[in-house]
Amino acid sequence: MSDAAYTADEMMTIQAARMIRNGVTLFVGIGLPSAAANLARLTHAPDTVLIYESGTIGAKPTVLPLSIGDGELSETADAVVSIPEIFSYWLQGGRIGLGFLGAAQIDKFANINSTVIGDYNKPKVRLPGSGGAQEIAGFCAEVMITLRHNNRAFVKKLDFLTSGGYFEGGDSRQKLGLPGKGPTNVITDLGILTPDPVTKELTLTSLHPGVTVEQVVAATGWPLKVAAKLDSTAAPTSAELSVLRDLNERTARAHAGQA
Amino acid sequence: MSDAAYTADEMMTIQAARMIRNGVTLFVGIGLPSAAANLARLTHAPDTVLIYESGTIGAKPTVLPLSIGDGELSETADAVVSIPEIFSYWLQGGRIGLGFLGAAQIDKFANINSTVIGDYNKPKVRLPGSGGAQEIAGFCAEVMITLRHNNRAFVKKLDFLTSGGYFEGGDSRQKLGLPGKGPTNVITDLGILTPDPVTKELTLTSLHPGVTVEQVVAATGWPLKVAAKLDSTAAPTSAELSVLRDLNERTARAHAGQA
Amino acid sequence: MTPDLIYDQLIGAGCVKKIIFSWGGNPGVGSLHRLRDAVENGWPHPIEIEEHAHAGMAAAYSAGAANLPFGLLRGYIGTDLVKYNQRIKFINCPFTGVKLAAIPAHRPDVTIIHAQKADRKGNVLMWGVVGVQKEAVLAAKRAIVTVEEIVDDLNAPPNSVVLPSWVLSAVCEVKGGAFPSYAQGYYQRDNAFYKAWDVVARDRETFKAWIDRHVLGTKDFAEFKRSIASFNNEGATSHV
Amino acid sequence: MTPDLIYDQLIGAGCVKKIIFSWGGNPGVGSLHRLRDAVENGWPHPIEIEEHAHAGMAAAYSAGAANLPFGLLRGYIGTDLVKYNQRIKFINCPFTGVKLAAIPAHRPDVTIIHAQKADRKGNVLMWGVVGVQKEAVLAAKRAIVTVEEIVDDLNAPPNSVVLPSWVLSAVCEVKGGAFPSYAQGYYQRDNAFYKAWDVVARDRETFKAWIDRHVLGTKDFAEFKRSIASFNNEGATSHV
Repeated sequence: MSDAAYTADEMMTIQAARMIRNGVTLFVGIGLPSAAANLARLTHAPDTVLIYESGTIGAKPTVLPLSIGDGELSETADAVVSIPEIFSYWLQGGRIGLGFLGAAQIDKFANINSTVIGDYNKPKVRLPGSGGAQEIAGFCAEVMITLRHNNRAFVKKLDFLTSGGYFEGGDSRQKLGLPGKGPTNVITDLGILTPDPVTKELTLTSLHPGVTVEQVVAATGWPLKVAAKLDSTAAPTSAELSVLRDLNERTARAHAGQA
Repeated sequence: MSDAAYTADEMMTIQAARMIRNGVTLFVGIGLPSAAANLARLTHAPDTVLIYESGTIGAKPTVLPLSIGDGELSETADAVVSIPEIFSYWLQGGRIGLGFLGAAQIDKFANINSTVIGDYNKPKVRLPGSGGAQEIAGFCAEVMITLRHNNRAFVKKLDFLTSGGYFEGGDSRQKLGLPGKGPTNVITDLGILTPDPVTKELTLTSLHPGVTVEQVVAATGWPLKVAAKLDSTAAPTSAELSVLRDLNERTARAHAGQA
Repeated sequence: MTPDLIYDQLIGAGCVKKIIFSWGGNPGVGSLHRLRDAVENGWPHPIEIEEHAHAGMAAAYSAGAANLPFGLLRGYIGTDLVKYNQRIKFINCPFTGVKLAAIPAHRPDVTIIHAQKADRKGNVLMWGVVGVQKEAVLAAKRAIVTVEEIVDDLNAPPNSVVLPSWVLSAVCEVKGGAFPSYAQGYYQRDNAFYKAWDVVARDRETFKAWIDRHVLGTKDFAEFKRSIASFNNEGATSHV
Repeated sequence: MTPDLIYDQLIGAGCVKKIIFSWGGNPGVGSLHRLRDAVENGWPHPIEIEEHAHAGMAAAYSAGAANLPFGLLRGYIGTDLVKYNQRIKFINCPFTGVKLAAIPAHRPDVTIIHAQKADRKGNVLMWGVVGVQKEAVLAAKRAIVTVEEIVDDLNAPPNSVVLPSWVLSAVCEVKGGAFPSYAQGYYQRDNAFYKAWDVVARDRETFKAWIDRHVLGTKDFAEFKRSIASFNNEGATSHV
């Protein structure tokens, strides 16, 4: 435990990292998921197998990649395979333990939107789109989602369902035949949400230090369910903060190295 | 031209080799096809690309492989790919100019049997089966078949249709949707048969030296069509014979090297 | 799959009628602003989009390479993409009844890729993150490969990714041709340029000035690279 | 796909109930006589056969590795195999109507392959003719890999065929384990043994004597190899 000052993003990244079990095979996107995955690898989970959708299996980057195509990933990987292979034999093949996604919008059944804000054919904001997210959400044994908690992101109705969580809730995911369990944790800068075992509705189960239930409810675009017994997320330790900041600094130096 | 003594098998192999155009991509089976293909490569067709179904592309063996898995093939190849890839991206992909097959039985529409003699469920002789032959026959732009000419091989009705030539003749091959042109030459130890342009029935178009039409007709299990204008196959030259015999001797020495 | 900055440049320059893609961002940075401007505002003109997920694109390229009419995958089930992309259909497994997605094969008229080495015969060797490049080449009617260097002998390790010359239409030596991306074993990804591009592309006028000066205003790739080098030295934000 | 001599030995020894294959011969030599005897005469007992073409087997392994219920290919059309193998069906492309073959995915209970190297963590490297081994491993419920040697560092070239330890159930060092086939970089295929096998396997009694002496009569692989070495020295035809 530490009383060091830290940002809400650091809290979110560190908590996401903590939830990665050592040895898990982890399909990871760029950005916060990649930072959390590498933080886990550099702290309590050294045997975590990082898989990037560019086809790098067992990547051990010393700095965070800016893109999934960074040379850093293939040079440190146990194996590098083609894109058709990583999606068919590895992801669809059911070999990945944990998928790690960000999102622009999320609904109460942990379905996510990373495609458009507004109407698909006349969007207010055109986002990058699915990439590998649909299949990560569908085929990893388990999925973890991280995003900043606010009303624009936590919405009553998605503008577009890019990647399925629990769809209409209950057993609707299984009925569609998706093999993975679905999202088991949503980690935000305010707390942790987990799906109700039966209804699959996201429920606030842990608050980050200094955050109130009211704050989280206000930042959520639907009437948020709150667990009867609410946990308190442990504050980042100074060890965690120091490893994360070192990683981010190394990364910033490396990415500024050119142009 | 040469008056050197030669065997009927040598004539067949040498004639098959002659019909390989320089630069063609050639999907080749073990045995006589492999001998002819390599003879061609060592004589008039040095740029022929030899592809074996084990996944070796551009193999340049110095001795004939005993099996398609021989190390000789992969060590001399331009590229070695997996079995699923060689069959999907390369053969089915329509990239192979010429396929080269042997057979146990052939019918008048150049359909071949390499599966069983007798009934499939209670065979008199169980042969090895299709291997890659079905797809070679289906997808190469053109197919060449070599086998010894006799009544047991050239039959009225196949015991089993392993690989399609012209099926029922006429346009029946195109109707089935097979992209390749089908067998364009059948080279035996007696002569050369080519399909009629319209009916697709195999027609004797060339006689090897010293062979009579009567001999070929007698060795064929159906009433054989004979071309009005019959060619005479040129006898093996001493150069051809010498390259082929060197290759066979090198191969025999290499294969006896162990055990 | 992932339109990189080159697509943003082509779109902004008005050269694109339609894009087929599965992830349209500036990797690690954010938006492709020219793509967004075209889709959101129809500038410089509206473009048609055919959108997939990565797995669907990969399956469609593989199908193209394999001369299959469609690619088969689990995926797309329950998502909104199927409402907007009519080229995603579903079929049932004839053995199990399981519902699977089918995507028509990609068969590009031309595929252009960049690789590391070619030999003098035109056989090409690539390594590292090879992506879907082999499939894109084999699926195409014609394929052009630019390489970092042409060598006497590829010295290809066993089972490496080699494209024989006879599946290619042209091989050209273009040193630095992956810019601003990287060529493993030759140079790193120019991550700073990707970040700088965000500033250039965000604004129509800044973009136009950039493309006029560095692309339309240069006569070949060598001059483009010299022009870009001065751009980099001056700094992205201070200069177009 | 191609049952090698090991299958002939297993079949002759009565250990096989069913084989699934696409080419059942002694490569470059001729017949697998024990396979023939089982199929033609039911000796030592009848075996069930499920027969494919190579492309169908490859597609079925790939489908298994990819967790698809079936493999899709052009092929089998107009051939007699479809009359005897009920596991070959046809479907129509939902876009073009083209008729394509569908084969249920292979999902072996156990796959056993031989590769060249493993590191101490159990990551496996293979090279050369890799065949369908990767797919067979990834399609299987459990996979066992024997290797020529276990090393500190695989020193795998880029994009080589590596199976990470976490997809494998067991990795065992068995030098010479590919016998009578070869391990590229270690030893050649024992082509003479393949030829000698033709003589051994042609006759039931000769086969039984061989398997009694060299397989059932030896306690492990090392002893089997010593026993085989004496067999080779004495000559295949003079001795069982």
